[in-house]
Amino acid sequence: MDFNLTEERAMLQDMLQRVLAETYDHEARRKLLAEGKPYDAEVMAKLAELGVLGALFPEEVGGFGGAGFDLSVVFEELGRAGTIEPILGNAVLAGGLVAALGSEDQKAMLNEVIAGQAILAFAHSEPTARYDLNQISTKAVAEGDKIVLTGTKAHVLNGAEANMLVVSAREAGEDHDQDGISLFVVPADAEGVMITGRLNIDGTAAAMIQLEGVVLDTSARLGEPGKAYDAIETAVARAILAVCAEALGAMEAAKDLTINYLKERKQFGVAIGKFQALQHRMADLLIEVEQARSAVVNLAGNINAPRDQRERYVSAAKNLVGRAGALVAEETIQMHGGIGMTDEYALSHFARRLVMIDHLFGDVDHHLERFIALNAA
Amino acid sequence: MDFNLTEERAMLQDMLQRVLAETYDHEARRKLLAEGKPYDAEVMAKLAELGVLGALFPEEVGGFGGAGFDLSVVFEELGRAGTIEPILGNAVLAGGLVAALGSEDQKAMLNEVIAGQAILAFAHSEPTARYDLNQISTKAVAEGDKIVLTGTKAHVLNGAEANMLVVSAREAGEDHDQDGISLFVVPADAEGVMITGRLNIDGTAAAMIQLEGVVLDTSARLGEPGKAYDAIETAVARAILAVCAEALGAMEAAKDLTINYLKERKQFGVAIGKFQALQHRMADLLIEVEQARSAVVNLAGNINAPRDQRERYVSAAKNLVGRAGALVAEETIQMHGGIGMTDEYALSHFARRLVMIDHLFGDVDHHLERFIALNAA
Amino acid sequence: MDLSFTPEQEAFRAEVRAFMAANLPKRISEKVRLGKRLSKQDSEDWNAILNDRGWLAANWPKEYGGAEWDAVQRMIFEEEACRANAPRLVPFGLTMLAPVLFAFGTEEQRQRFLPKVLNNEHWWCQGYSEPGAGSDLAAVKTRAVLEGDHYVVNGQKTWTTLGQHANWIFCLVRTNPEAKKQEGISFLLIDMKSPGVTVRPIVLIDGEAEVNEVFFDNVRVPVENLVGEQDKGWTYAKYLLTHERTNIAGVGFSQAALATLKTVAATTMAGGRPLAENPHFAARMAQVEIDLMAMQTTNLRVVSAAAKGQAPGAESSMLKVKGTLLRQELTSLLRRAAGPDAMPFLPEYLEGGDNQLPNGPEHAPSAAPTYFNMRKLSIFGGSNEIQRTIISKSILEL
Amino acid sequence: MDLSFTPEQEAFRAEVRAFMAANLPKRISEKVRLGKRLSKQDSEDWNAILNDRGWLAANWPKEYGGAEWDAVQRMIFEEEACRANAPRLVPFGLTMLAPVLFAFGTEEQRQRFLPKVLNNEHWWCQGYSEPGAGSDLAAVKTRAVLEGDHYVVNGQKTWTTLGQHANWIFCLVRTNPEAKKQEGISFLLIDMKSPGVTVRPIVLIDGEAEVNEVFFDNVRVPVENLVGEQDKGWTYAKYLLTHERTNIAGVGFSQAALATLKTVAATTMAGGRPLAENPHFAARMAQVEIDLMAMQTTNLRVVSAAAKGQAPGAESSMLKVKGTLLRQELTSLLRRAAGPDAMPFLPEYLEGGDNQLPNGPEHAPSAAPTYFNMRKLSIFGGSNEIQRTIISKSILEL
Repeated sequence: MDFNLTEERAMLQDMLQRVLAETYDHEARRKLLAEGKPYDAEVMAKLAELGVLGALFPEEVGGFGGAGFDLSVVFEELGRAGTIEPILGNAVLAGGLVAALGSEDQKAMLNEVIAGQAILAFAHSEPTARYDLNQISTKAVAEGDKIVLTGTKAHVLNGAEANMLVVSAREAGEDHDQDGISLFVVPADAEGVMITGRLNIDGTAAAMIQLEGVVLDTSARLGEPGKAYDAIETAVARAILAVCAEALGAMEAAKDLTINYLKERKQFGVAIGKFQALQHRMADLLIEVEQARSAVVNLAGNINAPRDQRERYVSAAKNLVGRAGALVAEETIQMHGGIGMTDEYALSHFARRLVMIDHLFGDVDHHLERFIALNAA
Repeated sequence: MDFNLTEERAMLQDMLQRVLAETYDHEARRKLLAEGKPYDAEVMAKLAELGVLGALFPEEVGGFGGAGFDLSVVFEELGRAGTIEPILGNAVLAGGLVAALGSEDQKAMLNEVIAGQAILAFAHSEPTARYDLNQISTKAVAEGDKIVLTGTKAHVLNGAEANMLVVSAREAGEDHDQDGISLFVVPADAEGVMITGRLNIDGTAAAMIQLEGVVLDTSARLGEPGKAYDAIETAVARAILAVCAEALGAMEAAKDLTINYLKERKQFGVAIGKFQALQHRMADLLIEVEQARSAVVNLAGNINAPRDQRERYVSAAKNLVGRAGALVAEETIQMHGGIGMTDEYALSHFARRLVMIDHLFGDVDHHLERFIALNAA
Repeated sequence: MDLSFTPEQEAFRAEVRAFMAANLPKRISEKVRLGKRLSKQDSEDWNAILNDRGWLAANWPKEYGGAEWDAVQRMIFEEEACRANAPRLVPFGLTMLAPVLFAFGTEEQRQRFLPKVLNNEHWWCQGYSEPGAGSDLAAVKTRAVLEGDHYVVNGQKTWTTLGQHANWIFCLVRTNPEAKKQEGISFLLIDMKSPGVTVRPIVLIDGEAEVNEVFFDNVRVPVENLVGEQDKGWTYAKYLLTHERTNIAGVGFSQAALATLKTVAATTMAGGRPLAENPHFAARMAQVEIDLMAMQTTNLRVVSAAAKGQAPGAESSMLKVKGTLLRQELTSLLRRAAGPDAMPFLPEYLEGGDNQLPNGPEHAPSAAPTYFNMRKLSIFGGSNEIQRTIISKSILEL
Repeated sequence: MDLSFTPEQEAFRAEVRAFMAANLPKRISEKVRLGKRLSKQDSEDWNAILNDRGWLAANWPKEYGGAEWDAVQRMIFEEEACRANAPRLVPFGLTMLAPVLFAFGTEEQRQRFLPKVLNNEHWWCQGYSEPGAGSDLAAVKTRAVLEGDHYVVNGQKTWTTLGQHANWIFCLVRTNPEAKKQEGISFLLIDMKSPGVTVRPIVLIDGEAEVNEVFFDNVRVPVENLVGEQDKGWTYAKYLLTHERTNIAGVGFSQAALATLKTVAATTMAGGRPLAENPHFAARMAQVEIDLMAMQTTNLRVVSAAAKGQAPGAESSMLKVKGTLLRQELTSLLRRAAGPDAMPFLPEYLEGGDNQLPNGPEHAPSAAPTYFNMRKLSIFGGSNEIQRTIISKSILEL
């Protein structure tokens, strides 16, 4: 048992934390978003240069990491800085699926991803699927030696910024079947692909993607026909680890802002941190942040465990982090008062992201119910 | 709309509050219980004399009340004083059923109940029924012109102290059917009735009652054969109003003890009520006590409403009062520290009663689920 | 003890309900129902409709054009207005300035200002808070110096809600810097078109500029715009904070939000069944409903005591704390009900300019912004921490 | 970062588990499993069994008969002991007095007292709290006056856990009434058979006399029973409060309680199905389990840092607060699972004297008493309020 990071990961974390603290600018992000821009290409290049993308992939596809604790270290720091650059959908979801299922030819595209020169997107969830991974109505129909995709995908992370899409579609079975789902690699500019991008309230970007008779070669398929579900669940497990770690970083940032505020802000002549009611609520908040850290550690350490064990930790972490995230968002705003609600103060960004992470990949209730079902199984 | 009590009820409440504060003694109750005695006959006589029992019955059976706000006024004061005398099972449940369903002959027994000279008990719940009113396995079988009862009843309030039992038994149908349940009036000393009494942790008394071939005349039946369920549900609704009001009184008492303690107790040189963390928690507690009062008012005002409306308020009140009661019990003990946990300090009695009321007639979860079902119906 | 309304009150409720059905423009109620943002014009239109009926100023005496309703009537009106998805009335002129003018203003001031509140000529905003003061409202730094028949005002106000629409502001200003904090404050009415007044919008966490900073740079204010006596303004400000707060619990808002939530939960599919049938979500909804049923009565008990002249003390603080927690919980549940569809930020849709819904159900785009916006409920108007202190102090007397 | 135990640690766990299976008397483990009360004999029997194996004093050096385990070994032992329903070891001699004697006592004192802790000859209790002092432990009023080679002790201690079984008590006494509160306190070992010592049991909310008042009336204590220096006792007391608290989170207890709860919920019928399938109850159980999974790692993180010599500061306060809340929530759920069967108060059953169960399932009679008894977790040992203050002060540095 060892709760210290390896030397390499500790160095990566320290370096990321330091460089992002020095160079990543909340006000710059705010201006960017006000102009409707989904991310900063220079920041993205910098992140790639720092090894953020490489750390998410194993050596065999050109990275230098890819393990659970690589994801948790990287995303905790991204969360602490509050970046909005396309990493999650690009490298963890789409990139992770290409790394897991891709042919050698397909895997080659990851070099550009790792270099920050190409962006992938994972077009999976459908408009009414909510948090169900198996509700896929998009059809993949064989026509001669071609495959034709038809359907609609919602909330595709950085879908409008991607060069290449990893698209799930059904080759067999009914709407909620796990069997019969396949993945395809589709260029974003392929004929029949219509992408409508927009910003999310937390500053991340997503798109609705309509596929209207998109014609593909069979070589566009990622892995075996109809057998993609397990890989999708695994990729989403890794994405949940990533957003839980990101939330942890955001909690740490929100906590630090609040600690400073409580020390510096004076009311009725004294620092408000002297008020015992706030002190005790701050203590409860700190406890929950430590619990969130433990939940992230647990999930990172079990991300390669057998499916049932892994998924128990997935749902436990997402539930606990969802609760802790809402508590931290709400309490840190409350302790700040009005200033905490202003867009120009960085806390509002962390609060929005913390709350919106609960809407990614299943919220507190979804994962509570899932945890109960996994326990009963 | 009027939130003032009628003059009569206000006088009854003031008088009860004053007399009980002056005469009812926590230490005396503690000694009584330490000797294993279930109640104090003198206190019971006094309560009858004060009109506590009469207030629970309508004029037509010799009382002078019986409405929802009569019950709430009386039980709030009993709760505030912390009495353990046999009123609930005796007058509200068994007595209420006799008043509702009894023949003139049967109703005559209520005179003695109102005078405090006889005690009734309602033998209904069975060992594994938990909070389900319809799970009745006790059989009532006709044999010639007699009826024979066989079965076991659990948690019969003051079952060992009663002169007369109102016993539910099934004349038709299956275990969970509402139809087929009848009520019978059975002398406690009838042949085949075996009563095992004991104290509850909150100082109230209950009994297990085994009925082994108890032979009755058909005149022992209360109301029509097999049609008692609605009356039972109504009586339990009134009992829930009574315990909610009792809990409200206990919350008020626990609150008052705690307010005094916070003002008088000094730690680190200052009254602990000066500590803001305790102040704010006390404020939250006071809010919930007001909410509990409103829930009791709502239920008292709807106790004669049509069944679906009434039961919605029943479950809403029991759920809210259950939550508020646990909060008050736990928080007032915590604010007191060790002294709050001692048996000799009255708070422990109120805390035990508050928590145990959640175990009577359905707990917080039971009534939450029931409220959802009633809403959906 | 009687929970039913009198026949007169029931008739009044029916009258209000019928009025809403006949007169509230669908264009406006749909915006409210969907949590969209109201324009200045929307508010003014609704004000005019109510004023035509004599119902705009619920709490004013009839001689000034008010409805002169009692507390229960006002509560019934609030409930029905919320149920009909009527816009919340902007309170600054109607229920904040006016009571101060009735209690402390001159008849000349009443005649000069109150009709213009009713006819939309004046849109008032509130100049209480200052940067760095937070809940310590008496920490007023904005200075007003009497020079002849004018006060010259310098300083800054903040958190000025809807100040971007306003043409008048009532302000706390410091007229005597030597006096103790609560003394030396005056209550001044300032025309925002005066030279030296600047308004800067503050974008909030929900992406909307609902509040503002207001700067005063040598603004000249005629002495006749002073309310009451110079240096006694804190008394008038406190009067506002402790009176005229009949709807502090927001029960009507919560009831309307609960009704919306139930509809949404019944029509949103989650895991193959309506969200309303998910036991965890159903439990959260039921818990709020149970609390709200009690809250309605808690509110009525306080309103009814206030109507009998018993001054609400800690009770109104209790209503504020619990009422805001319930409202916030409801916005949280609405946000969660929207699922992934709560994520997109669609300002054009929220502004009502573009009714084309990009994706997801119609209620979803406002769910997250409303949730974030409503964090203010526990901060503004005396934070819940301040309220808890008031409650405990009143009981503990320490 | 590696969540797995070393092979040596896994082997140790297996060894402990096998030992428990072979040596823990069923008579005792059944009492623990059912939440019944343990007799003095039960504790002494189990002490003797552990001492035979050399495992009674986990944290003592081997030369004094201890096991000299590291923090992880101790945690593993705790977990396995809880899982096997072994009794909690009474801590006063083993983990409270002994560390003070190792750090501040004389070798003569160690040789005189420690063997008798191991062989059950001495049952120690703790004389810290005094009436009216509460969490302010330094408010010591019990006086000790040196007269020749004896201290003469007068005063009163309270909340003395299991003092009714004890024959020795370690006490904080005031030896210098002129000094500041934290100074002038001494740490004295007192033979409870001395003339002038009286023990009065205090019945608690669960009906059990688990704690006591201890009165000292001119009790003569030889000077050789002073630990360390006179007037420096507060240092030694604080040492105890900040060290040797490896099991403050009570993770093992919570895990065992969760296992019991799951069994109970699976076998209790409620509304026609097992309680475990009631979604509301299942949600409460799952929430505790999820929190406990994280708590286990939070605990290990602190233990592991402590094992590396990093002194736990605010972390152990965090473990105390969250750990006690989880344990209390588990007792609350067990109580609720028992339904109406939680009501009967059956002291004879709880004392183990009468194994005839009047009615209801075997776990039910202890459910409510345990729930009430465990309220102490957030009060004793530094109340959760004190812990929250420690946590926030360490972060806010105010």
